[in-house]
Amino acid sequence: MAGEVLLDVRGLVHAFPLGRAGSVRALDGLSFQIERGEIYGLVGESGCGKSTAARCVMNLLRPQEGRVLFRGIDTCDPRAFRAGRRLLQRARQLIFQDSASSLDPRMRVWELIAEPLRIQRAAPPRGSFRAEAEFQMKYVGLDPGYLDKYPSELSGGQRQRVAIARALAAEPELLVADEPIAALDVSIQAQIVNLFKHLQAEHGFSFLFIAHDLAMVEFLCSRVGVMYRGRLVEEAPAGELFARPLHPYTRALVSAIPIPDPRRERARRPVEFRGGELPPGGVWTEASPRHFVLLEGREPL
Amino acid sequence: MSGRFERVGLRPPPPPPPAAPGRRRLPLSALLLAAIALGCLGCGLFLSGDPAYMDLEHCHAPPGGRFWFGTDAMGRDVFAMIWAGGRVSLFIGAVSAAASAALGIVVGAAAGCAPGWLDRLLARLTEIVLSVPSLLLVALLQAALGGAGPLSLALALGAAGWPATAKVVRTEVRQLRQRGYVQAARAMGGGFFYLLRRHLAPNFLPSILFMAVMNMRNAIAAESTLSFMGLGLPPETVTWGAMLSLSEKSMLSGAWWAVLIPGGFLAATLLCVTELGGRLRGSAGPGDSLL
Amino acid sequence: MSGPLGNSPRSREEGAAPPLLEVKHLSVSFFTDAGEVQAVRDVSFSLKAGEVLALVGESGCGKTALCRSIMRLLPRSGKIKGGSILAGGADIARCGERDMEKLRGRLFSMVFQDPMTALNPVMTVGEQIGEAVRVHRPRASRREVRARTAELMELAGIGRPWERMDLYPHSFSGGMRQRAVLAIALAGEPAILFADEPTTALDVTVQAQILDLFRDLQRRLGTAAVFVTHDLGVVARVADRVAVMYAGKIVETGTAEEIFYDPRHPYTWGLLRALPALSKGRDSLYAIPGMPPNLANPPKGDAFACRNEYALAIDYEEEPPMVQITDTHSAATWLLDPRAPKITPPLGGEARGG
Amino acid sequence: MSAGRRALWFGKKLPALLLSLFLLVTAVFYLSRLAPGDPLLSYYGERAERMTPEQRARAEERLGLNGPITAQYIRWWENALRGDFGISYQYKMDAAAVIADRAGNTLALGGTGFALIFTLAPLLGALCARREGGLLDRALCRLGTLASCVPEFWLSLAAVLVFSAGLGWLPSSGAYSVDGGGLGDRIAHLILPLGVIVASHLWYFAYMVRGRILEEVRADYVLLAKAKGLSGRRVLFRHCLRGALPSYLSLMAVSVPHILGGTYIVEAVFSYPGLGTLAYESARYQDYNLLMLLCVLSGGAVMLSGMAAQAIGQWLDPRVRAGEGPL
Repeated sequence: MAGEVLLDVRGLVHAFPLGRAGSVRALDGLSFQIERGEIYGLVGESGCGKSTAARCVMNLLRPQEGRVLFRGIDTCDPRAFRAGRRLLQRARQLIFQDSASSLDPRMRVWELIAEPLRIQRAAPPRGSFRAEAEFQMKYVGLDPGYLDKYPSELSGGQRQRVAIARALAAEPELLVADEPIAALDVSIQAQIVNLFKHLQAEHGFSFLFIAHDLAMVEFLCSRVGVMYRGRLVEEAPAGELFARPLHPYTRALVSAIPIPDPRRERARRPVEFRGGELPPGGVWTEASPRHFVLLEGREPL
Repeated sequence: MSGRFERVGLRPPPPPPPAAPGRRRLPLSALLLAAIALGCLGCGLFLSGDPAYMDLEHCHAPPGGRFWFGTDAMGRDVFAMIWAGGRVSLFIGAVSAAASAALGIVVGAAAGCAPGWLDRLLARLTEIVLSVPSLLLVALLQAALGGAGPLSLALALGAAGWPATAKVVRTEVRQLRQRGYVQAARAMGGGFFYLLRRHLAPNFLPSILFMAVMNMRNAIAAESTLSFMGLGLPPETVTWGAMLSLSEKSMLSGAWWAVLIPGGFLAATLLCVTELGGRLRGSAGPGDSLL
Repeated sequence: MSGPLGNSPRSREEGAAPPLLEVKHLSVSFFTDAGEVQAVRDVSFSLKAGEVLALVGESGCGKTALCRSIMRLLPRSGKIKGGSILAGGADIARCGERDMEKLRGRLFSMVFQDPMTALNPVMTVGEQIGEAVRVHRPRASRREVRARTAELMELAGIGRPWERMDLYPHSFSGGMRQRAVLAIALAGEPAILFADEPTTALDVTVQAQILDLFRDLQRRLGTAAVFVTHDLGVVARVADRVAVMYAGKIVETGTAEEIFYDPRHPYTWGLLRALPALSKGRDSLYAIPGMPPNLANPPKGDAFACRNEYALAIDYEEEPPMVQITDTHSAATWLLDPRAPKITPPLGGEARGG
Repeated sequence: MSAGRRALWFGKKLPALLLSLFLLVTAVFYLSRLAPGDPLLSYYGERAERMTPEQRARAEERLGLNGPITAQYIRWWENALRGDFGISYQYKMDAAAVIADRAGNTLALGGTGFALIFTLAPLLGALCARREGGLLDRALCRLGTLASCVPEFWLSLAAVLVFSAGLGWLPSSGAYSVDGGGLGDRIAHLILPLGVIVASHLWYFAYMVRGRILEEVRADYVLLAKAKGLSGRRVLFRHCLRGALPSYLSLMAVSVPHILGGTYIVEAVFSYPGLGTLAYESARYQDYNLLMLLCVLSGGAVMLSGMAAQAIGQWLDPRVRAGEGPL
């Protein structure tokens, strides 16, 4: 079901200077696409470049090489970006992991939610900013009684819902969620994941869902890309990837997830991955329909 | 009895607790400061003659009927001088606080948002200004600004005070820029001025107010020191510092009131300002000692 | 490492050895300006030699406060309000700080959640491990301490200890730092090891290594352990017995098999059903509605009632007593009361997930 | 940091230091020249007013004050690089010599004061942090605010009023009594001014150290340290105080001018012949050469101590990268 490509990331490369000791390559040729109405999962361990990728997609960081095309607009080219600025700033919204730092402590909930409309000077479709905020709050399951509260008066789960309501207020098409549930409790995580699933199924929102909790990614995402040291080593539909991981790193990652079942978990031995640098010049081959893996050329399938 | 055991299931979660009304009691220090400030500003109403009038027959008269606060070594009425002098001291404090706060915010915010090289240049600049003893720098600046006078002294004090504010603003701005909500606002299309107005300024305002108040305190203290040393203001200008510069003579002849009363007013004002500043900055970080 | 469950030597002479640690009706409160937060409310459990007890629950359920109160590592605002902690035959709940210092590191020690902040950034790793060694061997020479430090580092799986001993924590990876913390915890050969979410801050592959190392050390040294976590997968991997905590109380406790295959408390059902592994193919995860309660004024009756779809009227009046199901399995819910309606647990009994 | 890298680090920092010093010198030079007031007055006294224009021109030329300011500036640099800092107009002798014989007094007063504060502040701060909220802790906070609100000169006056004029225990002025007493006499003269300097600054720095330690005491590693079986006291001194030292050092380095300034005032009140009174006189009577040398010395001292603090701070706390300046 190759739908319309909403986001097309091509060959992102970016390195961060490390004082005297040269620099570390956070992104080393990252490429992937997200189709409209799809939840694309980007997984990998800390330091693999997931968050750097998210910031490049949201134009908070200009990559040294490579391009990010959103609905055909090359967001890394300043001229094209300025031309499509209104669309780009409305259609893409960001949700952070730490809900506490992603909400201005001095603004009330309704001001926070209405901020995108205020920035883009768009007339609030439901009359006033407050009414718009109230609508979005009911939409994400927040009690309107919290309309005039400050972020410090809310719980982690509630703050994250405010952040999601803020993102929705701009009527976006792509939601970039950088580890949105990592800081939440198990029961609250489930509530937020259900909300994402509902937004995608009922309202056709597309997601770039970045996480390291693989079990949740398997449930929520339609397609998953596995990142290692700044690039994709494998990408496939979620079920396929977790059932038949091909790349040794993916296999190690999947096998490391503890299964909540004492008998089967105790009988298992997690697969070790040798780690270290990826040999250069890997071949990005399609092992089975829509299941790509980075082969080191000579390795038979 | 079985009623207690039939299944009733979930109860809707309790509505959000109403926000506890914060007690906004005006602190004592604010009242005292307001009283002193009003006294100084309004002294024109209840003071008849020229506060600096020297009534030579009544030198070192103790506080009593005619002179509520007694007179100093030159027979001047301490009571009148306190209020007239206070006005000048407070004026200098306020103007210098405003000057150093303004300069401090501009340089601090610029250094905070600037690329590496400009940031280091500004850091070098603040380092130089900080490396000269402040009172010496003030004496120099004031001379360069054209002679003694409350305004030139205030501006000189302001010019010597801005590096401290700049340092605080720079660190605050650097931290705030990384905050999630600033990044989010940027991603939504917020420009620099939008970010400054809606997110940066309100969040670093408390520490700025604290720095401004501390600058005011330092300025008042510096003014009184300079006047005491005979620098800063022309001799005939009456300020709390000037009153204290004659205190050596008063002390030798036991006129404690000529020393204690101006000193007391000075210390009280500074204490109130410091206490208010402390309140503005808010309490220390969260958490509890683990020792 | 993962021999089949239950036949490890210790569990056979179950009854003989007296419990290493016995906590009876322990209550701990934090006196903050937001009022008295009753973090631990009348908790009782016991720990036998060589046994791993997992404390499972969401944040704010009191599992960390429980462990820290046993080692008396509470911050200034934390106080033990009531109950007793029997260890080595004595009640250490109210003994002096001087005596506690002697126990810490020798009777029990602790591994913490965030390896990034657990180590002192301005002291070398070797110095910090050496300090733990020197607490128990004050007269040891510098050379003996360094040798013991190297030995502990190797035990914790840190290769080339002599080279790495003089490095600072910031040049260690998360996993390596956690191994260093483990080395520190084992310096005094403690009988009990408290592990407060030791792998939560680590990546999943590193977590697997640390869990296996932990299990291996615990088996080789015979150290009993209290393992705090919110991840049921981790519980399945390391725990002999499990205690599920909610709002400052233990709501269900039993062997790992009993909890996973025959859970009796609605909250345990909720935790298990919320696991993504169980909702494969469904269009939404089961989510326990509502939010954990505010422990500054805990609700009347059973704290879980307002989030429990199986709640009975009595749940909103009285707290359910702890009901014994088998000699190792018990749960605090009115559903176990004969007068309560029979509720079939929403989960299948046999293996799940994976 | 190996010796080689440390040399490299100093090498990298030196040009920045020299640049700052150069900017300082230039600023002070132009500021003092721009200020109104007639330098001749301080050299010739009243006679300067009665001078005819040519006499003034000749006098200015003799003192090197002729020509545009920039020319004088370059001439100043030429002499300075040869070690000749010109003469002091007031004292009619080589500026460097004037400073040299008074430097001893200021070092004795300011130096010891700084040393006392430097050692007592961390101890006091640690003790207060140990019993957070205790009697000593509350006392320090109140005393600290009070002392910082009482200007030094007033404190000096009060000290003289009580200890010298009142009780007559201690001399109230000068660095030694006229009949030239021994060491005991010099110390007697030091006690009051030293007492004032320490009393007015110690609390502020102790309060700063206390605040920094209170941050360390909340760090997670304290829990691990206590879990090892260490006592609260050992954790505080071996871990928390050591953690607070780097920032304390940079605070002290930046405060050298603050304390130096304080010393100047106390010297003035106690008419203690140190660099303090010298600085004020030179500023007031446009004694340019003396003023320049004083500013260069004090500015240089502050920058050097800043660099030293940063080096020690980095040695103590390996995480601090070499690039980070004291700001």
